[in-house]
Amino acid sequence: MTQQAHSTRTLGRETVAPVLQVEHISKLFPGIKALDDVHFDLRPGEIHALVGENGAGKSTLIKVLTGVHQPDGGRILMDGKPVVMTDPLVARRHGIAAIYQHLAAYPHLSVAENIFMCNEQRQGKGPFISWRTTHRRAEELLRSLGSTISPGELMGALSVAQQQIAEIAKALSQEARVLIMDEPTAALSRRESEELYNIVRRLRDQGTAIILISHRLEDTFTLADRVSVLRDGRSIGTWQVEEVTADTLVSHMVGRSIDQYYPNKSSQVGEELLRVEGLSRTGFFGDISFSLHAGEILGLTGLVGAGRTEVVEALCGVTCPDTGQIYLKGHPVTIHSPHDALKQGISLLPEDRQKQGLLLPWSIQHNITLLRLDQHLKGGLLSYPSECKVGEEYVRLLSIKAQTPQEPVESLSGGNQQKVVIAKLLTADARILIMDEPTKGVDVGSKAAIYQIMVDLAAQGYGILMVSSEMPEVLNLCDRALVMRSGRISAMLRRQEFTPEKLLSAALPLSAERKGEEVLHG
Amino acid sequence: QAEDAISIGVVYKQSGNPFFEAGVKGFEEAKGELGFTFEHNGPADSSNEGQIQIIEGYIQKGVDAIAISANDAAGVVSVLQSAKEKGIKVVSWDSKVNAEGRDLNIDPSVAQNIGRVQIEEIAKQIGGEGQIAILSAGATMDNQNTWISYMKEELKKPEYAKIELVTTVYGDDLTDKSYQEMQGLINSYPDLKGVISPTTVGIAAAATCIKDNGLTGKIKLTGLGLPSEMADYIKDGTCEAMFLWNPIDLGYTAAYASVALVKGTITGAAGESFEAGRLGKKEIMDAGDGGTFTLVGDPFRFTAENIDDWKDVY
Amino acid sequence: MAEKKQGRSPMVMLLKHREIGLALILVALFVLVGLRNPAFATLSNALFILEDTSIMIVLAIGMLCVLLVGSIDISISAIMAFSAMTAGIVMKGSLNQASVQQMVDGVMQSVTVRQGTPLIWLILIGIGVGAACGLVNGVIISYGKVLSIVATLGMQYIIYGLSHVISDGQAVYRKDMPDAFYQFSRTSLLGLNAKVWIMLAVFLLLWVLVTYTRPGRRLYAVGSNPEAAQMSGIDARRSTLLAHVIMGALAGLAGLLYASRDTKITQDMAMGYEMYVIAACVIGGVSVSGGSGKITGVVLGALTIGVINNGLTMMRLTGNSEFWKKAIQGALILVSVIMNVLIQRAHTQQILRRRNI
Amino acid sequence: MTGAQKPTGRIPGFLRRREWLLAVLIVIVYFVFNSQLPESYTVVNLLNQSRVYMVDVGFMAVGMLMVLILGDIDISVASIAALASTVMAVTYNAGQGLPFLVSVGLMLLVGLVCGLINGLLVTRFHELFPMIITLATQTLYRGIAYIILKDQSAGSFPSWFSKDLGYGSVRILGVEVPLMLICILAVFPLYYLWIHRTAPGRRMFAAGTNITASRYSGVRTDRLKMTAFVFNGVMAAVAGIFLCSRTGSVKYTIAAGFEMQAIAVAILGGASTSGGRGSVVGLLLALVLMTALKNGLMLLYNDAFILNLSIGLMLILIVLVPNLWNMYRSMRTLRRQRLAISKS
Ligand SMILES: Nc1ncnc2c1ncn2[C@@H]1O[C@H](COP(=O)(O)OP(=O)(O)OP(=O)(O)O)[C@@H](O)[C@H]1O
Ligand SMILES: Nc1ncnc2c1ncn2[C@@H]1O[C@H](COP(=O)(O)OP(=O)(O)OP(=O)(O)O)[C@@H](O)[C@H]1O
Ligand SMILES: [Mg+2]
Ligand SMILES: [Mg+2]
Repeated sequence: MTQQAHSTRTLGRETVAPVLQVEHISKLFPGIKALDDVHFDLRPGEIHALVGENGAGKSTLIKVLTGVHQPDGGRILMDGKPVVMTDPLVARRHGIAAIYQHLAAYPHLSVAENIFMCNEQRQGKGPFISWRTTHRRAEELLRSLGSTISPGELMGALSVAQQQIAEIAKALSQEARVLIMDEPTAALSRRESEELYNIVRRLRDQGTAIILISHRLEDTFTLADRVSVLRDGRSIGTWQVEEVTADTLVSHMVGRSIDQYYPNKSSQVGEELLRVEGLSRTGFFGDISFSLHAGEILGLTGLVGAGRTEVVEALCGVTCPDTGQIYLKGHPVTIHSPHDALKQGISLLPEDRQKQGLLLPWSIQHNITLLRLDQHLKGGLLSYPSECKVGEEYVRLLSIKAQTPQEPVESLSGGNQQKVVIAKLLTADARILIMDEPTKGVDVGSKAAIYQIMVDLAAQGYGILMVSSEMPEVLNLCDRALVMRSGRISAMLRRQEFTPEKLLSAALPLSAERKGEEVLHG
Repeated sequence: QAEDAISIGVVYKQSGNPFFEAGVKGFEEAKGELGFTFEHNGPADSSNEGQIQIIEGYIQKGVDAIAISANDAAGVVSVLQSAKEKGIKVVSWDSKVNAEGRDLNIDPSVAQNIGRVQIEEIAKQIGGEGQIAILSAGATMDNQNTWISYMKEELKKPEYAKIELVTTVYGDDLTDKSYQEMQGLINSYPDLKGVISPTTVGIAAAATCIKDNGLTGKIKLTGLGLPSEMADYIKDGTCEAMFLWNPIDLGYTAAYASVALVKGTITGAAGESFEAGRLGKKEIMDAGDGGTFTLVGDPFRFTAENIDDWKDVY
Repeated sequence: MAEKKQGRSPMVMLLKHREIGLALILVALFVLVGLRNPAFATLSNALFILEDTSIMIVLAIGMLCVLLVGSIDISISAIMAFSAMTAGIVMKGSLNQASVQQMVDGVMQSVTVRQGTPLIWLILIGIGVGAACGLVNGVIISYGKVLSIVATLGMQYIIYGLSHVISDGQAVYRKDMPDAFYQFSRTSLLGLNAKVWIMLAVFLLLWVLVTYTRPGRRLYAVGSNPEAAQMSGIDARRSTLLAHVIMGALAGLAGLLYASRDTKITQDMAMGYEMYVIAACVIGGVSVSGGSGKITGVVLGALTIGVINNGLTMMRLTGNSEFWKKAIQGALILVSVIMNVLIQRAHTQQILRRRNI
Repeated sequence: MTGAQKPTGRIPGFLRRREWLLAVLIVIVYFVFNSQLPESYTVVNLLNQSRVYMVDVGFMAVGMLMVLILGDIDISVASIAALASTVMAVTYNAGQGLPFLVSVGLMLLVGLVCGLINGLLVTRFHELFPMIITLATQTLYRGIAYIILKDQSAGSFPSWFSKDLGYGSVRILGVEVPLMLICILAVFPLYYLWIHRTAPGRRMFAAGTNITASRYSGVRTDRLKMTAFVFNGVMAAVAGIFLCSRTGSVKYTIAAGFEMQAIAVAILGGASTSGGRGSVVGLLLALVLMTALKNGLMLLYNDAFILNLSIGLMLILIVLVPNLWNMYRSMRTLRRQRLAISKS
């Protein structure tokens, strides 16, 4: 650890003893050293950002801290005393709460029960659970996060983002001394993120120590007090946030500097590829009309649960819209299944990579080739060498961090899994690409690579519809942006009209608009 | 062929069924007298296919005779024919195999008699008038159906004019199903006077059900039952009397017949006869289905007086 | 969307709790058969059905626990036979395998005097043997990571084989049973049969367990998302084990009731019963992939099967052919589960429409 | 129940794959029984016995394998075989009805229709599990066979069918090989190519591994399921043909309980009820192993329950032992790595 990490800012916190210290921690997975002699410390009342490339070992470090994984070397100290986190309950007893990168929700149980799982609200000291208290406290927590989710709702009926909010509520409910958040905002839009930021700041001021992992650099810079960088499982250093700039941080993470984050999009918008008229599906969205052109990147943004995912899923035949018509190059088409959509030249990058995007036990290359098996036939039979070639090609192209293309995707880090899904999408050879949160959980370097790919594709005449909750992404990449608000399109903005305020006000529910304005400027 | 070199493969309907355990005792007894060797087996699930597997095993081992109580009279014919081609003698006992597949059938009793005695018994018990029902095993069982048709035949006689057979139900030789069927009879026919159950599983379940409903003596019961299972019900009057032939004698006769066939003293043709140890001489008769059979004896009537002598035997 | 609390119209209530829909199916079946045979729709017959189904309900409640953790047990009928047989051998006072005899002699001596074995001992032996079988299932499945269908299919063969070995193929009859055991399933209290009381006790116990206690709720958690359960420190293996032990113990109990009712214990007792129990659970709305299902639903599901079976018995008595029964039974099970799905879909549609989008 | 940390360490060397494990077991089983029963337990006799243990259950298992790969299960196969056989026997009507081959064609059609019904129900009602649907159709199909056939058995097939197909054999290299065995062996190479080497086969594995992701990737999962259930129904009918040729008659109870045997064999061969796994070669070897084991036990113990007990043990052990071995291996590897760290 660099010495400067311990030099401090003015608040005199240097005298405060760290709540949590990690010394010489190593973690092995068969065949890979995920953590290698990592150091880290956390003081009460600070927000400590943990950054690094995909596969750097951030999530693994968190899991070691919370007792999900056992370290293979080194030790963990709390309040200066060594502790052994034998399982997650021990960590919880030490006052550590965590939100994991991949949802750890129970889809068949109610939101309230999800929140208080393993922290059951009992009747007095008796052995029986009090459901009334559980629901009341869950409701309070959710409202404090600015969410309208009903605590009695089944978790599985919520969208990914809503589930993320419930997970946050769950972590908050433990009133922990150490709160760990692994990519809490990956699925959230600006507004929910802001609510979260406020709560996180409040907790910090109450003395909670917070570890924040995020691939959104803005999160780090708006929230964190200190930032630590991991690279290839090793600690690179810890800095006060004021001491670093985005560029230096990125070069620490990637080991090189990235000159251009958002590529210049120069392609000309061409003929109309896709037109949607009056599409609606009861209970999900209504009266959706828009068009997508060759060479265009069209943004689709809005708040969590606005129905964006539902719209793109209907376009791709995952679900069936009740009314409305889809036109491809002016011809009306009907799409009953994703297979139809692919045949018509529409391909989808789904929202939930683990459930919808990947066959986790399968190798990288088999995942990638699944979409176009017909390209790997020799005399009617599948040709293994041909699949290998494609696998290697994409692993290189997207710099997927894996030992071989034969490695199962379940052992990849979150961001690298996302890259595999993107690789699969690229094999589809479809003119219309629909990407739902394409850069969710992807590190800065790879993000830039993905943006570059998108821009290149647009230049080749592809039409791209990008669902995104990240404002900068929409602002910098899109030619036009559609904004959705509770199932309907509330605005269509051109690039020259883009401002964060306009996008947000179109997204916010009408009654909450004023409050949102305050959040933004407050 | 020397008797001690003769091997018999015994096949019965179901492994672990006490009736056939008793039948095997008959083979044991005959073995003590004749000195042959035998193996016995039945499928766990009383299936035809399971019996075929067992028979194939015996063929492979090269037994001299197969003595089978068949689950499906027609279903084992092919495999038994292939056994016969290899010179193996086939005797069916208790439940016959179709004529093409056997050399000789050992019938426990004449089917007509089995039907008749049960009607006579129930008529006596209910005083010659009233509703009766039959609780049978499977609707597909050959011997059950034959007996039932003879019962119906018998009921046509004028002395039974006041007896009404209301229905025949099937308990599939499962205790709980038989019990439910019996309960159904009680609920649906309030005036029911008597029940005949020509199956050991059915009669035991029926007795339990009648007693559980507190109808002992109100609904009379007879049929074919195992003494070991029915002893208590016979003593307490739930079932005044029931019938069964002796499975030990059945196995015993089958063993003697098999040995006689293997030694060539008989060929299984009608008109021949063979010595069956303590049971004396057995005549072989034409069965009317293209094959031949021999009889073991009439069904035995079990009552409270004699049940204690038998309840530990089978 | 949350401006108004969901209305409490009867229709919504009905759709919200699928058990109510199921209860309606049940009543409809009841009325339909009752029209054909008035003897069917009587209180005494209803009580008989309840009594007759209570064994299945006990088993279905156990199966609920197992299905909740995302496991399944198709060895329950074998467990029933095995535990009843063990108790039966104690009653008879004779174990037929000489070698095992010596091992168990000590135990036998303390509990056996033919007719004299106290009932409570028999019950404990039955439940204990069942729980032990469940434990073995659970260990193989949770610690050995063998898929539950495979493990319990294998165990089914093994346990039936064992009950053959210990009994040497001999059945246990009324004459070998102590009167207390015979009366075990026959005594009545307040007009209700002992089986019904036992079923109600099991129901109450397990209802409290799965709705109000932590080990019970963890069954849901583990089945709903095993990875998440592990991450929050729930020992999924222990929950799976618990579910299988409960199932085993209840199967042991049910085996005794079954044996006492039939007054007969055979080595292959109850063969094939497991499929009806699973069907009862599914009709009652339990998900075979784990995580969801209610105990009330399971009871209604089992009752539906009971009514179908009894109804068919009663139907035929008014003229239907015996041969149609099997087909009708299959069709009715199919119709019940499909009806349930359709009601569920209607419910979802209704909720969607209320969103006003 | 598979924890987040899946050990990737495997059984060393050639025992790693189920196929090799099965092959080794076959050899062991053969030599053990052969030493006990040198006269009756021979390769020639085993070939002959394969009629009894390998063919009808084998065809059912062939169909079942595809369903299992897709992550479904079909417990109505035995009932389909029964219904199809019933229709065949009744329409042929001992030579009084339709020409025999037409009846057999009808039989295959019945298998197809039953499979189609299963498939339709499974794909139309995603909320329901195939297990429960086929549990209901199991009762239904056999119930229909019962309605048609009642308590009768039907049979009297042409003699070439019950004699030559059922019990006939062909001399190959001086060894009598049952005709039936040749029929089923002929199926395997084609089936291997279909399942393991073609695109639809690959998609079946995909759908069994993660049905949602496969659908999003353009796999027509419903169509695959339909194919699997229909194929399974037809295979059940084919199994029925061979079974009828052996029994020479049909009762509605024919083939009862075969579904579990078929599932057990497929699992033994490496399939998993949770989908996405299965091997045609493994299936064939598992059939051979079953034949060798069952026949040996039948000759040696001649006891139905002991036979089942051994099959049950085998089923559990063949899955359990490699699992335990894997756990032990990955624990040992990690311990070694840890040791290396603490030394350095
Ligand atoms: N269960 C596992 N088995 C094997 N390897 C694993 C496992 N979990 C993680 N890894 C490997 O450990 C390394 C670190 O992964 P980790 O998930 O900690 O990365 P991360 O920093 O969180 O990345 P991301 O930003 O993409 O989430 C990766 O190379 C990954 O492939
Ligand atoms: N009015 C509503 N009331 C309750 N739930 C709703 C409502 N609208 C949408 N939802 C829930 O939110 C989901 C729709 O959100 P969807 O995932 O399509 O939106 P999204 O804009 O992509 O948001 P996300 O960022 O969560 O992906 C649905 O699954 C539904 O359960
Ligand atoms: Mg991560
Ligand atoms: Mg979305």
